[in-house]
Amino acid sequence: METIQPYTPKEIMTIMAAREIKNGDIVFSGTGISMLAAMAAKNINAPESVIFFETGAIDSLLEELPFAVADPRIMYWAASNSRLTDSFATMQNKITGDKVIAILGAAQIDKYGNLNTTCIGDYFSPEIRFSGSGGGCDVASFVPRCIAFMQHEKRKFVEKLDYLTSPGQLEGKNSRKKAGLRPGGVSVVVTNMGVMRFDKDTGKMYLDKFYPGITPEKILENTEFNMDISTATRADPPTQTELKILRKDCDPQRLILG
Amino acid sequence: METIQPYTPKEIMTIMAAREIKNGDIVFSGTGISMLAAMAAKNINAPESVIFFETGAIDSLLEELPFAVADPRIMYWAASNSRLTDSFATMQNKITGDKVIAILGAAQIDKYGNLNTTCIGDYFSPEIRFSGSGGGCDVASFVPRCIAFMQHEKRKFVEKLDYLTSPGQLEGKNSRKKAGLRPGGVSVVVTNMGVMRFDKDTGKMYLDKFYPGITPEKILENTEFNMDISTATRADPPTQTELKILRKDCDPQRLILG
Amino acid sequence: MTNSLNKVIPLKQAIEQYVKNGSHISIGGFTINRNPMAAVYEIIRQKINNLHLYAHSNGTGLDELIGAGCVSKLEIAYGGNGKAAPTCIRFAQAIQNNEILFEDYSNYMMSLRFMAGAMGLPFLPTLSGLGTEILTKWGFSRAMRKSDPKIVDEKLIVIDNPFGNWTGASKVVLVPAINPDITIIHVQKADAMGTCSIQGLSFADIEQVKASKQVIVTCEKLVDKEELRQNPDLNQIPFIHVSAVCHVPLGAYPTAVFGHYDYDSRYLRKFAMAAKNPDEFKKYQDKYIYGVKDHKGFLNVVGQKRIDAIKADPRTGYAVNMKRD
Amino acid sequence: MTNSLNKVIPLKQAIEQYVKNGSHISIGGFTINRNPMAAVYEIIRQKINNLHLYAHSNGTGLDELIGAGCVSKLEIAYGGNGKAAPTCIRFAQAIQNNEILFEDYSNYMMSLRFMAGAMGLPFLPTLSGLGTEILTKWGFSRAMRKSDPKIVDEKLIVIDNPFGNWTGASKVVLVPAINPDITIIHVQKADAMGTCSIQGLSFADIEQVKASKQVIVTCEKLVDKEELRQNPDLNQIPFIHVSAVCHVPLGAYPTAVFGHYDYDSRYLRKFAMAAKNPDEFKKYQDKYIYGVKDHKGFLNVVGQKRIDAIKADPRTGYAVNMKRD
Repeated sequence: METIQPYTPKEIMTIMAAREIKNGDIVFSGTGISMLAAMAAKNINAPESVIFFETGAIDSLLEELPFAVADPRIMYWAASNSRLTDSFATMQNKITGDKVIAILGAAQIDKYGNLNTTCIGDYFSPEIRFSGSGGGCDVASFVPRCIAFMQHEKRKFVEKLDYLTSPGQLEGKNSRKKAGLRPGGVSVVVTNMGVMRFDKDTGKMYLDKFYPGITPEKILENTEFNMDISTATRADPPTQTELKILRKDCDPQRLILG
Repeated sequence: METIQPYTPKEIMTIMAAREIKNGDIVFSGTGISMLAAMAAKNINAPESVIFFETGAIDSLLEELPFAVADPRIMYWAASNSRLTDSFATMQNKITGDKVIAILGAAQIDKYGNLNTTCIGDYFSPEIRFSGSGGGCDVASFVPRCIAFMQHEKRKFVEKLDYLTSPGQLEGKNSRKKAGLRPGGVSVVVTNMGVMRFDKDTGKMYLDKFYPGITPEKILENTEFNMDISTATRADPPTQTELKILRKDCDPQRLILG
Repeated sequence: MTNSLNKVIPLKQAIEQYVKNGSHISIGGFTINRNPMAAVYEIIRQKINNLHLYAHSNGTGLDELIGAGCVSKLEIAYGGNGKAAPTCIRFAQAIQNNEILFEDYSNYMMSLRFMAGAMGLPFLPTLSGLGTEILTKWGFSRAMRKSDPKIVDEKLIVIDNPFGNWTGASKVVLVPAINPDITIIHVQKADAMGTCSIQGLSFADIEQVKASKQVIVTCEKLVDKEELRQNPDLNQIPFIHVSAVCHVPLGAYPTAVFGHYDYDSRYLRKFAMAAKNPDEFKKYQDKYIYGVKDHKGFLNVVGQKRIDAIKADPRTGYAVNMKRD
Repeated sequence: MTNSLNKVIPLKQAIEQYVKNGSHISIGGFTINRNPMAAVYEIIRQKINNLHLYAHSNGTGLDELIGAGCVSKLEIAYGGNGKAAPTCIRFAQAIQNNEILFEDYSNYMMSLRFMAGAMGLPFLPTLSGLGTEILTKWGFSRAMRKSDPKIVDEKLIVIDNPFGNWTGASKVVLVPAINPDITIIHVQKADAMGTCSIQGLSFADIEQVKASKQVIVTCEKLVDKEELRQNPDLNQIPFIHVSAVCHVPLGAYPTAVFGHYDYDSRYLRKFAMAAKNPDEFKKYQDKYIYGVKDHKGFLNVVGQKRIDAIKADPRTGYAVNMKRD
């Protein structure tokens, strides 16, 4: 029997991601929970962080939650409205790119933090076709820190991706560097069960934090590949302050929190 | 004894250049006499031609003559104010670039229409240093037709340039193509004595027109290299209509005509 | 692509004139924003087929064109359509059912490919995609590429940085230019010569236009030249790039036009629901596309109520407190 | 390069903090327009030397910096200053007298080099310059390049088009990126965070800013954030690129600022006349630069009469019927 949690899985995921965002970071955000994490960080722990969209808007005033990165809601009161070529250049350029932290989703992730957002099954004749890279491959190529949001399921934490859309540590060790990529890619994975990071030397995913009520073993059961859980500790649950700000200031209508 | 001419050398040069501009052309223009030629064409023979500056202004309303391609006078009432990277891309792009006719000046020209706007003497330790390429090299690389405005003097029409800044036909024949350049470069030279063009096969300059009162021989005397004058004919002098429009509508204060 | 003073023609005529079976085409906008939908529906009505479509993230327009069977080849970064369809449904089905040839890129790669085309270059470099299957999985075979002069011989090329380690890059990916036969965009304002002013994000519209051999602009407002000349800084597209101008109010509906109207989330959901089922989708198309004469007829079927519901607030540029479901 | 809410500091302090002996620097504007002259004069007053200057066509600012002996290395496309000096006089003399190391490019090449820097790329391609001496005459020797990690190993590289004959290009020139230590621009409007709005042509300012490790913005008007946020489409530079903001009215004088004031052709001619003669030039500098404390002091010496004479007409953005000689 688990204790009744004063927060939902979506809420703890949002707070865990928000804590990764530092003051002054430029937060590359999609929609849904990633947007909420960016807003939570700005309201809680990183007031001088800046929300940034691949479509070219920087520091928009989000009076309403956007439902897409091309939602007209992101064009209002921005510092600048530009275009795709400018926004990706901002990340490809190390001067600004090194300050970017991205929040990404995926259908599959492997032990090196590579992501698949393209298809399940054969690329040319897939069982399920997804939307494709969008800006995911670009961001994962360019910026030093990416948060991946995932549901923790065996079919999503896989030994081998059906398609490698966005680069993490590729085949581990120095393979990312050998391919010609900068240090970067997914640096932290936030799921409904815990928080995973990557070993600096091997590039392999390890369990850093498990949520209250979740055991490292349960996380392993939901992961197809083997993962080091030896250094994992229990996550500090969301504080009352964090939850209050998240609920009252970031998504009062629970459009995303549900 | 020469007959009294009803026009000045500057006026005939301007009209000769204006006649090269076709309706619908995009006229890449500098300042001074090149600007005046563009304005004359627009007012006389090419009403739908468009004046265009390397600094990024297109179809500006020139209520006053600009003294530089960054003069604020070109920013007024333009179709678009953009930037250097956009303006050169407009010429590098064949779709628009093929409609561009450029007007250039130079310190030296050779028999293949290559231009020097960099220096007299050794490049590293010159007797005279000029401004340098600016956009000249770019335009001469990209667009199919360029008008060169020159004073016809032996030290300007030289056997060998002190520095090759902007490409014409390079060493003639197919050398421009071999270097990787598109067809283009200086296609016509307008001087105070006549109009020169380039042989399609050899790439060599020949005399096309000599002005009333000027002989082909006099032009040769003022040209260091040998030039075919065998097909030259006398230029049709500026008409009364052309002169009237030039004087009344294009430079009523004679800022450039002097 | 002319400098004539008046390029205004009816949309039907513009599509007939510039979009042909087999044309290489791109459309403006991004997912649920500023897609040239009136033009898309007209292409579908004219039953133009075998299109080669270049897309970064053109959502609604892309899925309608694919759903209507107009597209046979697709180069794409992202096929999603906001909340209604995180993956475009007809797009996914066309791939799952092997109905189209397709090739995947990233959004930056596709944007750069248009930019290379706009700059008159054969390629541009990027640091994106090294080590991924975007580089290694080609949707168009080498043989097909060789046989079709309109398709570049190689998908992407990786080279060592020719300037040594300059800027810290050891390798770069070269992405080949795209020069579509025709690009269609929808803008807030254009004049009769074709100068355009886009309000809000321009996505990759500017690059797509400049890369394209012919360009159709549909506009919310057809304005006097004088109105645009008063602020040249806001005119991202000068007339020299434009072939035809069509005045089509609500021409991006059901996608959004900043400052004018929001996306119609209800319509998009209806489209997504219908897209899941072939019979429903046929009914949807018969009612909204084939059953009407033009965009006005389409908007009549949609009804004034929906148009009113999405009207933009002048302060924010979108429909404040609109019910979005 | 921070996201702090207030980056406003005095110009003197900004120059002290960001411009060092030996800095690699670029300045905004073009010939006689929007050069950051207040900053240029402050650099001269602070006797900063050994600068490595990257210029496309920065006329007035360039010639003052060279004339004052601040520059030891120069990469440049064009050294001209409008009617007053078709070739910048101190620039020409410095080269003729072997006083500086210099290397020639074209305007597009220099703009692309900043653009490559802004895009985070090691290089960009162009079709410009094939067959010219811009490619073959290097101002910086191979040995010097090798020994200085801040200078790229090769000036320009020509490669065969790796995509065969795609777009009709057989060869391309690769131009290496520039990432200056510091770029200084002057704009019409900025807010305290550093978001900037440039009115009229932006020349290569945006690329220069984004390519640069540190950026100083001087502005005609320091405005509230709210004023800029009302029209994000007019803000070409978001604050994330900016290190310091200095409020310096008339900060581009004697060059023009569209919508505010024209160039002062009389001052420019006086400067050109003085530049021809070392004694006259020393007198000029003593009076206008070294003899004053700051830009306000400089403007006092210039006198209100000249300031009034160049005031822009609100309709056209320049001084209508101004006597230009």
